[in-house]
Amino acid sequence: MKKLMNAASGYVDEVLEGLVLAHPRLKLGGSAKRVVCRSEGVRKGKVGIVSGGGSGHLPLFTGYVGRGMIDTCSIGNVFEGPNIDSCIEAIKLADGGAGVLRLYGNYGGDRMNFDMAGEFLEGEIETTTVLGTDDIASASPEESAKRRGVAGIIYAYKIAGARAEEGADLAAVTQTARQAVAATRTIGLALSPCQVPGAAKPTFEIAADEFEMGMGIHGEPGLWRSKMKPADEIVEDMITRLLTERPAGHGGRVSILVNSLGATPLEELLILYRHAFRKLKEAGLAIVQPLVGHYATSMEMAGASISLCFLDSELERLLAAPSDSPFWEVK
Amino acid sequence: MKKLMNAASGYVDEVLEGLVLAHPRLKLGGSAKRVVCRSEGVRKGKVGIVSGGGSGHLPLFTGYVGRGMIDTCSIGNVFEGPNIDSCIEAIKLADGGAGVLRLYGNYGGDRMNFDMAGEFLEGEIETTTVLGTDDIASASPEESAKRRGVAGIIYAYKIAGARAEEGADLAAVTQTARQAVAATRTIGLALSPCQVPGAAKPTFEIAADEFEMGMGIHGEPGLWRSKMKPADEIVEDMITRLLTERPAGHGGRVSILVNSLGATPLEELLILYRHAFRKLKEAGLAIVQPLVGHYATSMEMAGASISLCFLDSELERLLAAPSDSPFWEVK
Amino acid sequence: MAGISIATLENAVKIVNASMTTLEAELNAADSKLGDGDTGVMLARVLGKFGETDISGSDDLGSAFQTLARAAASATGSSLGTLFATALLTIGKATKGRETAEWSELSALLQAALDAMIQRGGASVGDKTVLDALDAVVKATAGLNAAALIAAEASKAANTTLDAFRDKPCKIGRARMFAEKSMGIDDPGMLGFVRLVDALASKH
Amino acid sequence: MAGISIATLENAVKIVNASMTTLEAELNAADSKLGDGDTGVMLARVLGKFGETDISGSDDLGSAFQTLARAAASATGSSLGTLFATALLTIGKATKGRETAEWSELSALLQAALDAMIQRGGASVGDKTVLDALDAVVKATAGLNAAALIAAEASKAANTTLDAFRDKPCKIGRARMFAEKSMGIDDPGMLGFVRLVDALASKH
Ligand SMILES: Nc1ncnc2c1ncn2[C@@H]1O[C@H](COP(=O)(O)OP(=O)(O)O)[C@@H](O)[C@H]1O
Ligand SMILES: Nc1ncnc2c1ncn2[C@@H]1O[C@H](COP(=O)(O)OP(=O)(O)O)[C@@H](O)[C@H]1O
Ligand SMILES: [Mg+2]
Ligand SMILES: [Mg+2]
Ligand SMILES: [Mg+2]
Ligand SMILES: [Mg+2]
Repeated sequence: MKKLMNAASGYVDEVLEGLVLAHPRLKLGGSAKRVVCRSEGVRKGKVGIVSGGGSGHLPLFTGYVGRGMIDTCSIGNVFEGPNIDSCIEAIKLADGGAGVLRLYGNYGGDRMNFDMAGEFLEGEIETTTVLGTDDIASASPEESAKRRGVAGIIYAYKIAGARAEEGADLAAVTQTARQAVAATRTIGLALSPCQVPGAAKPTFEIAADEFEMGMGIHGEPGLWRSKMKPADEIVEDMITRLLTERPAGHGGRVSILVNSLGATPLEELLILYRHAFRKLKEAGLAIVQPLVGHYATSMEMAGASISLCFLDSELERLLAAPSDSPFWEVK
Repeated sequence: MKKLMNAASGYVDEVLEGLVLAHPRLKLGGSAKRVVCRSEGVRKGKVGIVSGGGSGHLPLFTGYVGRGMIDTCSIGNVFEGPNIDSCIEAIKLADGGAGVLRLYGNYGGDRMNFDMAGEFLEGEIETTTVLGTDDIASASPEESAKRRGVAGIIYAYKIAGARAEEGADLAAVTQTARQAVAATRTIGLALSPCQVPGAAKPTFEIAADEFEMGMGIHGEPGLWRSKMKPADEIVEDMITRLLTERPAGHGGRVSILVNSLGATPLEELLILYRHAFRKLKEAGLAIVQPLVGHYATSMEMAGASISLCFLDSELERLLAAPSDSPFWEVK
Repeated sequence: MAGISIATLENAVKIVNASMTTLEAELNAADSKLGDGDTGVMLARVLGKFGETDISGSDDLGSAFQTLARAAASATGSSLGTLFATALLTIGKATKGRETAEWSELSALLQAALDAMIQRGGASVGDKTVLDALDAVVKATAGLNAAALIAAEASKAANTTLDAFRDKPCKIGRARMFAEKSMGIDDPGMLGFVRLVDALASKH
Repeated sequence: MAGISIATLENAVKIVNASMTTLEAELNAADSKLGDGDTGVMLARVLGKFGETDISGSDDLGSAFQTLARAAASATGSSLGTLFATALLTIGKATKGRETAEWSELSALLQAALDAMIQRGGASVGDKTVLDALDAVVKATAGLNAAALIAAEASKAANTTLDAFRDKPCKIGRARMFAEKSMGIDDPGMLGFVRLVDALASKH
């Protein structure tokens, strides 16, 4: 796989440098410059929200640093968790004196590092944790706490970020983030792999006429492989799976995110969206603030994910609140 | 190449349906629903701006329909010009009684169809034409009027759109559009091809370790092929080519667009941007409103283009004016 | 010889459509060399649309041509397709109100179409496009009356022109940039025209 | 036998680094089967970082271990890397202020590391991870004094454990989802640990 890059060793740092040059609202922090922060800093007295994760998923996670979203983000190497130092630094940089919510995807490395960072800062900064666990393909409903976090985490960023911005305290922001995660489900599929910079081979192999349902964003195996099918059939299956886990008593308003894993173009996302829209309507659901585009990728992997965020009036209100992150602005 | 699609014959129409469902500010018009318009319509007395072109370049062209940008857009099949009917309808739908500027890329089919559409409407709607000709690889500077229009046309949309929005007449809007085109240069490179839906083969072939400089957005041959090189070297070459054609007496402020042709991820664009930023700084240029992302693609083609818009104070003012198109908002 | 009637036109549509089974890939391949590789797929779509268009009930020959012109124009917005529509529209205007046209008029009708295509596309004879083969056919068929002879001469002229232009540089459109590369390569539009003329001629 | 000193540690770093030339690809391949295929590249980077880290001037054995722990923690944020850092940090704390540790203490030091890794990662012995091979080494080396015997027993226990777990299902992390698929496949973290133990043991 061809990449427009320089040496693999500089990949992540050059990307981050480019990111903050292109988006002056962001700046780099931390001893190794592996923390992305808001240039304006965190308002005193506001609850901070920190996220973090491996590189290779732009605009996740760093692109959602902004007012009304997350405050800082620690960045690891490609597909690796952020290291302890950057987690410590990111928590400190998110601190406005009212405590910091650690809000990130449920991956082993990320958890260990954020946990250790929190322990280091005990007594200094109050922290709470909410893990993104939206990938329904990664564990059964009974084990939903073990699910991986994928694209749907941006709903938690948006909703918890708005709650923090309006001045809620750490317990309330944490509670809201937990509700947002609990309301969000994602299912993804992959058509072709990506390659970690410097790696000798792509992350996985898949036949030229096959796709894999439920594959993870690092190429972790999914539920099943199949020959290519018409998009509408694929969407039908995805929406059915997502709706099977519709939270009990949900009132009928959802936001939907149709997300490219990288190489899949907007044209195809819109074809998916078109049918998803119909299926949701058929199911009696009204769509609020749909998102269709590149929101959480795996570099040049081809494929797409669909996330649903089952809204109540409070979540819907927070989703609609203003935010100014570079990759998700709401006015 | 795998695509998430249904039958090839419905590709374009399904994409357009998805587009307007996802973006309620847009709606479809015309007898064959091959015109994208602003849902709110065109303000009476405002000069209309119509564009158009083949499908397969999202978010170009339709994604830039909005207040302060273009008013309507006629859409052809993938990589084909829009047909005469849709051009006629798009012009009519852009008409607010003050005349309509036809602003689109310099391709044979598009020209013939827009010309014929204009002739059909003679006496009914006053029209002018400005052609996007930003691709410096497609003809020598002496023949710059023969150049193809590529990603850089969005600068003309933005700048002429702002001028129309502030109430300028058709002659003035046309003049501004011409200035924007004259101020804009683009050079692109491709790493891998795309495939037209339903086609048996990709649009071109290129070795696994090669890239092509100057390739067109439909796969038209470029200037040269080479083995892969470090990104910084490639950027150096691109910026040098663009600056060679810096307009005489230009004052030193530029906007830059680093654009993915589709499959190339944001990570790589930011690596390109990082070095482009340095080179422009070295050349004494200040960067205004940089854009890095997917702005004009060729479906799943891998590669990138860099556009520079050499600003004067008037162009810069118009570039900064508000716009609300789905894929380029300015507040 | 009954001259050119709506039935002639219907029959021609069948013949050219049949020839597309092999021609589509050939033209795509020719266009791939320096263009975007879609000449064949576009032409197949346009001719297919003709096949679906019922012209049997047209008021006259002219409106049958114009119906086909509209079909071509609605099926594509590509250069060649739009030029094709332009040609049909022009011939339609010239045969408006008539049941048939004489074979002896064909050359003049094609000349009118050629003029309109030059006007619309801005290219000239000699630029290595579809225009050159059409121009050759116009000249070769001038003054002829018999359909069979016209068919034979048209086919000969078209092929001679294709051969004659092969090693010349292309002067318009995308291939212009690659004038040198274009030598030795057939222009896809011209090739398409020649192949369709051959297909039509072989049925006479 | 001089026991475990900073020099022992420096030598061990050299040995494990040398083994990575072939091990990197083997571990990536093992992790590719059900994980994200990066175990080898991550381990190579961590061990490479050790190689660049000068511990010769460390105050004592404990701070040498802690320096390596920090090096591991700064080189990666992956699960295995962070667990590795946790283990080194724990052993570093236990040997703080000392010049050497006895080989007879090794089992207890590794037990402390294992406890910390369980605490940090939330997995248990039996889940088919690096922990199982470590646990086996702890048990096999308990009560032994001689480095050479420890090396031999550790290697034997590690390999026996690798073989014993091969056909068991994985119970944690990504591979958990594929419990059935994971049968017959080595856990990459365990495999890496076993190979490094082998490399170290073979030098005794
Ligand atoms: N301006 C023009 N005048 C005459 N013929 C033209 C012109 N532009 C294109 N052509 C013809 O059309 C052919 C290309 O057709 P096609 O591939 O369908 O169009 P496009 O370039 O839009 O993809 C060329 O080979 C040439 O013969
Ligand atoms: N929570 C855990 N407890 C113990 N070992 C673990 C844990 N998580 C991962 N591992 C070990 O780490 C290995 C995977 O390492 P690596 O590929 O570097 O991590 P990642 O999963 O972050 O890509 C697994 O094979 C397993 O042995
Ligand atoms: Mg990993
Ligand atoms: Mg074309
Ligand atoms: Mg073509
Ligand atoms: Mg791994």
